[in-house]
Amino acid sequence: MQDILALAADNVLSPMILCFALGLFAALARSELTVPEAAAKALSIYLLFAIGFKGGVAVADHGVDGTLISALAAGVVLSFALPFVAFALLRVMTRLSVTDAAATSAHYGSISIVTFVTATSVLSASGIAAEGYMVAVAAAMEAPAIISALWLAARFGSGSKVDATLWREILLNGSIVLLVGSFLIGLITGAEGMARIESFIISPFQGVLCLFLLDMGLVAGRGLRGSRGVISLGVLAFGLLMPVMGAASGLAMGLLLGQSAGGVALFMTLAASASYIAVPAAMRVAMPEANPSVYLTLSLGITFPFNLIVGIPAYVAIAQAMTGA
Amino acid sequence: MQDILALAADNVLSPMILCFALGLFAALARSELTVPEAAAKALSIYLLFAIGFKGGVAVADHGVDGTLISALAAGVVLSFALPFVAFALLRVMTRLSVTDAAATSAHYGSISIVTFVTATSVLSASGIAAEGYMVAVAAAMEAPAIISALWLAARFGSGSKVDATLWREILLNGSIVLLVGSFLIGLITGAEGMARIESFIISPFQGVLCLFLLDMGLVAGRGLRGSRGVISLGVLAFGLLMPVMGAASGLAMGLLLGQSAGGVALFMTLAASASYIAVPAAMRVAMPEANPSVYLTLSLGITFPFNLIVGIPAYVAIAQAMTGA
Amino acid sequence: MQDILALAADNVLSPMILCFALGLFAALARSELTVPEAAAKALSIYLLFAIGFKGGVAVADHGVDGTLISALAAGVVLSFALPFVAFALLRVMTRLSVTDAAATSAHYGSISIVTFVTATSVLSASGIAAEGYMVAVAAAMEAPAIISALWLAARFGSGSKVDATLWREILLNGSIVLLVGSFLIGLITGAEGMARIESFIISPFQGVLCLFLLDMGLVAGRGLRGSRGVISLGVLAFGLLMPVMGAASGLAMGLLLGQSAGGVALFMTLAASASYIAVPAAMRVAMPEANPSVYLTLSLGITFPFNLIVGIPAYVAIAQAMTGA
Amino acid sequence: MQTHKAKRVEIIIEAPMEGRLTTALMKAGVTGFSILPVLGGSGRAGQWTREGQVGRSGMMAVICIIRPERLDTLLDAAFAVVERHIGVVTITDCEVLRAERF
Amino acid sequence: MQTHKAKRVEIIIEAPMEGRLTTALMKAGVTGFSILPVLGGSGRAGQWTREGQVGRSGMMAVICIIRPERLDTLLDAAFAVVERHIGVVTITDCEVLRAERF
Amino acid sequence: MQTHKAKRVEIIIEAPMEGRLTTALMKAGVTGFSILPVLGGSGRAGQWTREGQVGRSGMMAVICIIRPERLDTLLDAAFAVVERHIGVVTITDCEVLRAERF
Ligand SMILES: Nc1ncnc2c1ncn2[C@@H]1O[C@H](COP(=O)(O)O)[C@@H](O)[C@H]1O
Ligand SMILES: Nc1ncnc2c1ncn2[C@@H]1O[C@H](COP(=O)(O)O)[C@@H](O)[C@H]1O
Ligand SMILES: Nc1ncnc2c1ncn2[C@@H]1O[C@H](COP(=O)(O)O)[C@@H](O)[C@H]1O
Ligand code: NA
Ligand code: NA
Ligand code: NA
Repeated sequence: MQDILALAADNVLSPMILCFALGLFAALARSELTVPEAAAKALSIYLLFAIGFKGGVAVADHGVDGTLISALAAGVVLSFALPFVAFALLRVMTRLSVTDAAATSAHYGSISIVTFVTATSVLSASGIAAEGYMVAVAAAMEAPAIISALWLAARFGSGSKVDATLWREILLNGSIVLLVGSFLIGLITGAEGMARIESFIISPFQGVLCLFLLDMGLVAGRGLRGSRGVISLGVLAFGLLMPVMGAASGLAMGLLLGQSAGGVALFMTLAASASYIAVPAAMRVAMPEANPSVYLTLSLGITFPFNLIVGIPAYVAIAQAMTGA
Repeated sequence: MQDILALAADNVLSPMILCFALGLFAALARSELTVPEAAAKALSIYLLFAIGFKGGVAVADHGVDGTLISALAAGVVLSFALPFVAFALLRVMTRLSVTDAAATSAHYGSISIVTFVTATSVLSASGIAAEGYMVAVAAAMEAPAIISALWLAARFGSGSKVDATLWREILLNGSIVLLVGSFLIGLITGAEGMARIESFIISPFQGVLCLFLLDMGLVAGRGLRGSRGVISLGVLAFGLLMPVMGAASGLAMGLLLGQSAGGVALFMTLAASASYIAVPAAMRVAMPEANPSVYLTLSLGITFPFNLIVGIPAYVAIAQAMTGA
Repeated sequence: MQDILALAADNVLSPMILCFALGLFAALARSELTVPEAAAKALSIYLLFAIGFKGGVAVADHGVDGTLISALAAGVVLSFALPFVAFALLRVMTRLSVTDAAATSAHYGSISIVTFVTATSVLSASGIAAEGYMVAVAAAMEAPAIISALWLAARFGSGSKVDATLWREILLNGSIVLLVGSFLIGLITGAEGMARIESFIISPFQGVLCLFLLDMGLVAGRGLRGSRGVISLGVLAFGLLMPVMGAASGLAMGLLLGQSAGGVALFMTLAASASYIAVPAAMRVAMPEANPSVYLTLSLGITFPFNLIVGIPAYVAIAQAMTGA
Repeated sequence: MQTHKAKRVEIIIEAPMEGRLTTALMKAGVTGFSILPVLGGSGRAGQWTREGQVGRSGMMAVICIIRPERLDTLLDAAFAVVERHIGVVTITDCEVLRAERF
Repeated sequence: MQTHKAKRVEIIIEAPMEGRLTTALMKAGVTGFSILPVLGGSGRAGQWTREGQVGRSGMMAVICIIRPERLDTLLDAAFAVVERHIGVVTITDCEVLRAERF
Repeated sequence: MQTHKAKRVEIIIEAPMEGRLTTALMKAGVTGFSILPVLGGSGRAGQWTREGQVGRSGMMAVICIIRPERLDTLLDAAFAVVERHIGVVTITDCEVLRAERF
């Protein structure tokens, strides 16, 4: 426990988390500080490319061990299952409509890649290795939750239309394509490829993450400011409880698969995190009646900071304790 | 004197200054070369973050010596006082209206952070250390000049309205928040934080500054091309004389505070430089009748290049001579 | 021959080419992955600046040998001459109108700087040196082809108006100014300047090129998707034959000038490549009746990938064989 | 100068719906339109700016200049898409040069 | 398709004044508007482009679709803000779908 | 509030022609206009988006508010530029505040 607290304290005082806090503060204080949209998108392309490529190179180095396929399957199962947990909790804990609850549940089954990236950076700062293929698991967990949510919405009342176009948009969304693509490029080019672009994707990584989290803080803060009235106590409690439930499921899965401490921590992080890019866009198309303020405030304004500040260090410490590393 | 000239020659032939010159040339020759707005803003966020963070780490390393508070106070006093000097000179040397003169004077009391960044890069290239807290002084000097200018405008005739919103906008403008925020992050995370993001904020710094100054050259050049007719001989003379007056006050302050050669040089640079981001935006709101061509051409088209090419090397040399370093 | 294939295989499996392929795939699969316009432009500014600066420093280091002037002249001659070859081929091989054929021919006389940059990166990965002044040759080859094309259009029927403004736009287009400007800055500041910004322009270079080629793949793929019906078999064949003709002329010129293996390879690359930025913009103004789909699809959708994947490794191997290096 | 009567339709719609709207327009034979970015706004669902958007989706403005007699086809196609979605559709009378282009 | 008469007000204003304008509009009960970027322009104060702007402030276009009877409230609120500032206010007649939204 | 009749001219034109159009407008004495970005569109030459453009040139929208009596001068100047080029010119009746500015 003491270790967990020490690690957490360490994490909270890292430049990354402080940058996030600075962004939050600036937005809440209504400073006009902004990171241009194009710059933020460029930073996220860099982070996705770097993390995917590194994962691919790691798999090329160490070889694919037997857990790759089972980990992918486990991720898909989690992504399908978690929306049901989330939906049930939301119906019990809050007064959200079926539509809002279903739309929100899709977010929690899916994942936040920035949370994942931050976790990998905490792991690497602590010198803890993790399975390189976890980026592929991350990609695999983006979409299945949407199916569960649509089923929930249809089952409990509110209609929703999903056409082939939407499926293509979801499955080929930018971050999945970039993550999987750069993973494959890393896998193919291996150590040699890494040697050529190492000084681009390794050394500046943590610094880029700082600026990106600064922007995330700004966006989360602006979202929070605009959402007064939307967030009841029950909703807030859900936003803190659900990642814990997700992390517990991720822990179980990771241990079941016999992963390393790092892999288990990343599984917990993925399950605990909530989408705020791919799923919201899909929900605007498929369930336009659901209120975006609800699910965006929850996933970005509550769960994201929670995972960043409290969650990740705890998940890492727990994963270490449970795997005996 | 010879040393000053040698240093100046060295500075003028640095990649940074030549990039600025390239931008000026391209703009004056009406090339369509442009740095996209979002990219330029991203570069400036990088520079502000890096310079603030470095300053904070330096203070964390060396401890806060007694001059921090007095330096902040000195900066605020300078920022308040310089507009009066500028206003008087403008009324004597030029035919600008009271409004235009007052608005312009605010720019010269405030500071240009890019000029400051360039000075720190010249210092570090020459191996001269400076007080890390000077970035905090820079932030403190941004706003007070606006108060003096508004008082001058009110006192000598032209009305102006300043509401609470404007004060918040000025005090929480993007560059102040980012500079002070990253300074604090550097202060808190210290050498450990630096170790994590060093290869992002130290190594590429001078290269990024090159591209940023290229863009500044383009913007300054386009401004100059659009301002024919605005700039009389008197106005031009003011744009060259005022930074010298500022530098002299900065020199006095720095020596009075007993700062190092680097600190004195930075104080001179701050006092000599003129704002072209925060203050113009404030003036458009508070004194819309003032002609932006006048103050932008002066601060960006005349004083900025003057400081970059002639000023900074001179200030560094003089500071070294006067502190006996 | 075996060597050529080995090198080609090596090149095809480099992170750069795979990134290009990823972009192509994403666009053809209609993924919404995009690199923001401002980010792509910023990357290209970085690449142009870095390549120009490096060229200038190389010339400053090794001194200007006698071939500089003759190489520039040779480049200009090639740029003037190749449109005639292209025009003749197009009239024979395709049913394009005079206007379309003339407009297209201008693209093939001019050059693609990204193809050039990729070739320099392949050379440096293989440890093959090249004349630093080749960036100046690249700049010199951008414009002359336009004159030939306008003459062809006028001679064979379709009118076109070229005013002084257009000439200024062509000769001072962003990439020429940046390339020549940074070349001069490198030449002036030499090794000392390089030392200051090396970690910005050398280490991350290949990684930046990866992301830039990802975007090029996206743009090329989107262009190809939009151009169904435009590209007949004859047009396609031209897009593959013309770079070979260009490379052959480049080879002859390079050998005639007695250049190093690297220099010859770059000459081949320049002659083989086709413009897709400066010339299309000029053609929209001067020959608005020409169909942009034709020349853009050819230069960007066919010739660019061909050079990237097949051409460059072949040109390098041939240049090595022919210079006996 | 010779001008011709036309209608200017401006549809402000969420970015994720843009592709669906333009596809529907093309299907209805409306092949002329331009898309402009929207940086922010306010409506019944509250105020927003692109800077405060996750994924910076936001909204787009689609502008169609169309012959008066084709207006109804366009509105039907557009309405089918925006029906369940937020968004604003306005129609203005205008004149155009070079009517043969529409 | 059923349409309803409305007014389209377009206000081109300096970026630093945008927040003040939208606040004034909201205060006057005008809760529907969209903001579009302006890249450059020309007026009595000369020509400008965003690329040649320091801090790239420039101007913005605020578009409000409003019921005709509410036009005067809007114009009064807007005028109070733009009065001393540069900027252009234009009003066009238009039709809207789904009038219940305005 | 006192308003005055005016014309709103909207010219959608290729980016490389923008400078020529504004120069022609200035020469014809039209000194007031604003330029807005266009992200994509569709016309007789097919569909395009800025993201799929090489060099990301694309198109621009130039908006001029002008007194009715000066409309023909403007249209003549604009037409001379767009004549051989793709692009759309629309004219709408509007009202303006502060007519002395036009
Ligand atoms: N009356 C209006 N005038 C202009 N734009 C509007 C108006 N109403 C809504 N919008 C735009 O449409 C978006 C969604 O509106 P709403 O569905 O009312 O929340 C707003 O954020 C605005 O960008
Ligand atoms: N007649 C006009 N039509 C369209 N936009 C205009 C007009 N006049 C001014 N503007 C815009 O408003 C800005 C300021 O105008 P001004 O106050 O006349 O300098 C210009 O730079 C244009 O962007
Ligand atoms: N009817 C229209 N309404 C709005 N924009 C149009 C229209 N027709 C053409 N455009 C714009 O003008 C561009 C060129 O049109 P075109 O010359 O017909 O290919 C298109 O890509 C659109 O951006
Ligand atoms: Na999850
Ligand atoms: Na100053
Ligand atoms: Na060529």
